[in-house]
Amino acid sequence: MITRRTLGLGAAALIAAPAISRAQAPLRLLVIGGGFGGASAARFARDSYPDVQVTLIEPRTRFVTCPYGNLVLAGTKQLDAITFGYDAVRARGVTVIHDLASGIDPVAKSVRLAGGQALGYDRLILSPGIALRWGAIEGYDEAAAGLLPHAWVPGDGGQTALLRRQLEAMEDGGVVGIAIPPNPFRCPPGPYERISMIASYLKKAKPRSKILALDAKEAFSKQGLFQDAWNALYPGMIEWVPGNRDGKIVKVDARERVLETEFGEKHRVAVANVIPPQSAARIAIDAGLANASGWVEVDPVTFEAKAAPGIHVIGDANTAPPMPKSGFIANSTSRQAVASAIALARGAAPPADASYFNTCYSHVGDEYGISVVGIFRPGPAGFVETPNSGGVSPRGNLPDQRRLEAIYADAWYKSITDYMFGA
Amino acid sequence: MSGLATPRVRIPRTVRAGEAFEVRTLMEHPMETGLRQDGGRTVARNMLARLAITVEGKPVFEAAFRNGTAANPFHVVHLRLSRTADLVFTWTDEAGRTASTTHRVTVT
Amino acid sequence: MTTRRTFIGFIALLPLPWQAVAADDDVAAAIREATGGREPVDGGITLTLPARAENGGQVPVTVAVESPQTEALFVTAIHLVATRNPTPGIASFALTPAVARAEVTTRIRLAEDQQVIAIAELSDGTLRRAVAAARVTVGGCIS
Amino acid sequence: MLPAVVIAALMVSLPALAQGPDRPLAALSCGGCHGVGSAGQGPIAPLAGRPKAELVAAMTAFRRDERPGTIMGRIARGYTDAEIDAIAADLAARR
Repeated sequence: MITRRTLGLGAAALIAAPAISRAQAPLRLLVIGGGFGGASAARFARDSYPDVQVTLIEPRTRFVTCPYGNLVLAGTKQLDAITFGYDAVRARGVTVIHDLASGIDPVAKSVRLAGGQALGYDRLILSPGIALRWGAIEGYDEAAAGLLPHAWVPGDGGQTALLRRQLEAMEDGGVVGIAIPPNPFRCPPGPYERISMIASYLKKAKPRSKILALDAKEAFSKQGLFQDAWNALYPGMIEWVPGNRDGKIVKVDARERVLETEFGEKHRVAVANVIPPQSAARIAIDAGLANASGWVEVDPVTFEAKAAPGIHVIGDANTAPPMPKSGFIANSTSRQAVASAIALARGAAPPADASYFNTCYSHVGDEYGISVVGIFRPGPAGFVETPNSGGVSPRGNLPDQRRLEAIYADAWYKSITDYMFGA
Repeated sequence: MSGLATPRVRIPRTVRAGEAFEVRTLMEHPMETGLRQDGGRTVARNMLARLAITVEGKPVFEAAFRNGTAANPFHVVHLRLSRTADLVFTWTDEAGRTASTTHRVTVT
Repeated sequence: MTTRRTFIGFIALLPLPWQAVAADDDVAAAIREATGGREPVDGGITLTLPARAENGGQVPVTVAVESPQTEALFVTAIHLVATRNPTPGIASFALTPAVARAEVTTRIRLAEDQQVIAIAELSDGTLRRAVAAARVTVGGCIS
Repeated sequence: MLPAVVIAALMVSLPALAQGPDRPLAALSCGGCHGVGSAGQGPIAPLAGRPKAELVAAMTAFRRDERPGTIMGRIARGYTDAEIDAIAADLAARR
């Protein structure tokens, strides 16, 4: 309770002892990255800790979501329907700075901005997303992406729009090549939803066309469900080549649109979507937070980077198997990370009995959706999936289930984007 | 199924004398162990037994496969040559059928 | 010198007790038999496999042995054994000095979380052993 | 109007009042599909403000496959009775 007496004491302390007032100043929570992890973290912090000062650093003024990008490729959604601004985030009381965080000094607790400014913090939530590993596939660099789009890091939406234009311009009967990376990568079911959504467009607009999916892996998320749907909806249209049948792409010729496999097979295609191998975003690697494989190992309760306690790393930049790199996991884990950060800053214990929740929906066709659910908890050595729970949609001819999951997928998208960017 | 699949080998065309070069091999094969159940029935055993690499007829590397080798056996080894030679890669299944491929490597 | 005949003979002579059920004792017994009862030493050999395999049907594994690979001293054999598969044998490799690096990469099957054992035999008769653990995940978005 | 120094003092004294979310974080995951604040989203049912007993009964039925659903059975089996109780109590208390 606020009494006149505590007020007086507080005022007196502020006037008499600036050093003490600094110690009692609002806790500064700095969030790097305005995507699913960072925007969710900012909202949760703002809603739950009115006394904490929340600052969000995000270079872009408009955020294009990865989820539902494949529906833009299908032509059933427009880019502006998956693009969001930060007005509502700001209106909620978050200080939003549109600049690039270029470096972290964990000792001084300060973040350097590309614009020259340095921002101090008490606790840092780092949700920077991924970097594409240019050159991991020989010949696939930023220039090549202008010819063979990845459309995997949306940026301003240009990559998604480019791939859509190429699909629209392709002649009927053309082959669309899709190169799919090894694990781990952002959104495990994403490439297969993309195959499905491109197929749904081709079936309507260019029915003689084919999709050649060249995969570095031998198995993938919701594989049985996807392949059942491909056989039912797009028979003969999709060829999926796993890594152990020479599906791994090691080289591209961007001008000739040639995808070359590990054993030298050269696939010349009409349109090529190359999803390259990935790592945590550059700032995480530059700050020395990532392991040798390029991802940030984190504490399963607090999400503090093992390499730098005090920096809580959420979203696709961390490695938290068996949890997937998904928007929902970024959202779900953001709350535990923020609550832990603030508790630790105040000398309290992080919330106990943490659980993390994920539902990944994939659109496979018109009114045809499938899902995988996972409930995870901190374990003695990382994260543990809760036994006898979660899992994928049932297989079989279940039109009502598929139709409802497609509708529920839309509701998920609306709910989670409202939470991050809505009023 | 009568014959075996066509083997795949990735190997440099030219190498320097005595220097290590990488050889990658991939052979499509289900490697059925005879232990797997499918729809309540046991799938019959169908395994590759061995991969042999020879240089001018002389064996330099062999692999003997047992149940724990994955389907579509994949191997990476590093060899070296002192002079230009033909390398022959031969896979043999447990029924004695073989698939073979020859690659000439020129030593410069 | 290794002739074709001795080579095939070597392969044929590889013991096959690992086809027995891979209870821990059986694995140990199999290894003893494979090594002729001699005790392998740890070190000079590395076994690399993913700490967590997303697909137990295709687990990449690399065995690398420290060896000069000269006619005088080279690795003659590498054996891979699974400790908790239905049968423990994975593969055995026979090497010669023409193998420039005593290193083999392959893909193996792991039925469940377990340890994998690699044993290497050198031309001087010494044996080396490495053990690595792998967890097999079917979960997350991978199922 | 309060002088600035008094406002600052107000902020200083706030931590004692706001120690963070006095609610199970797991309850917030529901909003990922059921709308912000679990207030409902299109065809997805609102949860906030519904009687706790009704929510517990629904989750229990989903868990036992006694109530038809698409994904709720898979979700309900991931939480203990105590967790479901706490989540339901939290949602019931929301408006």
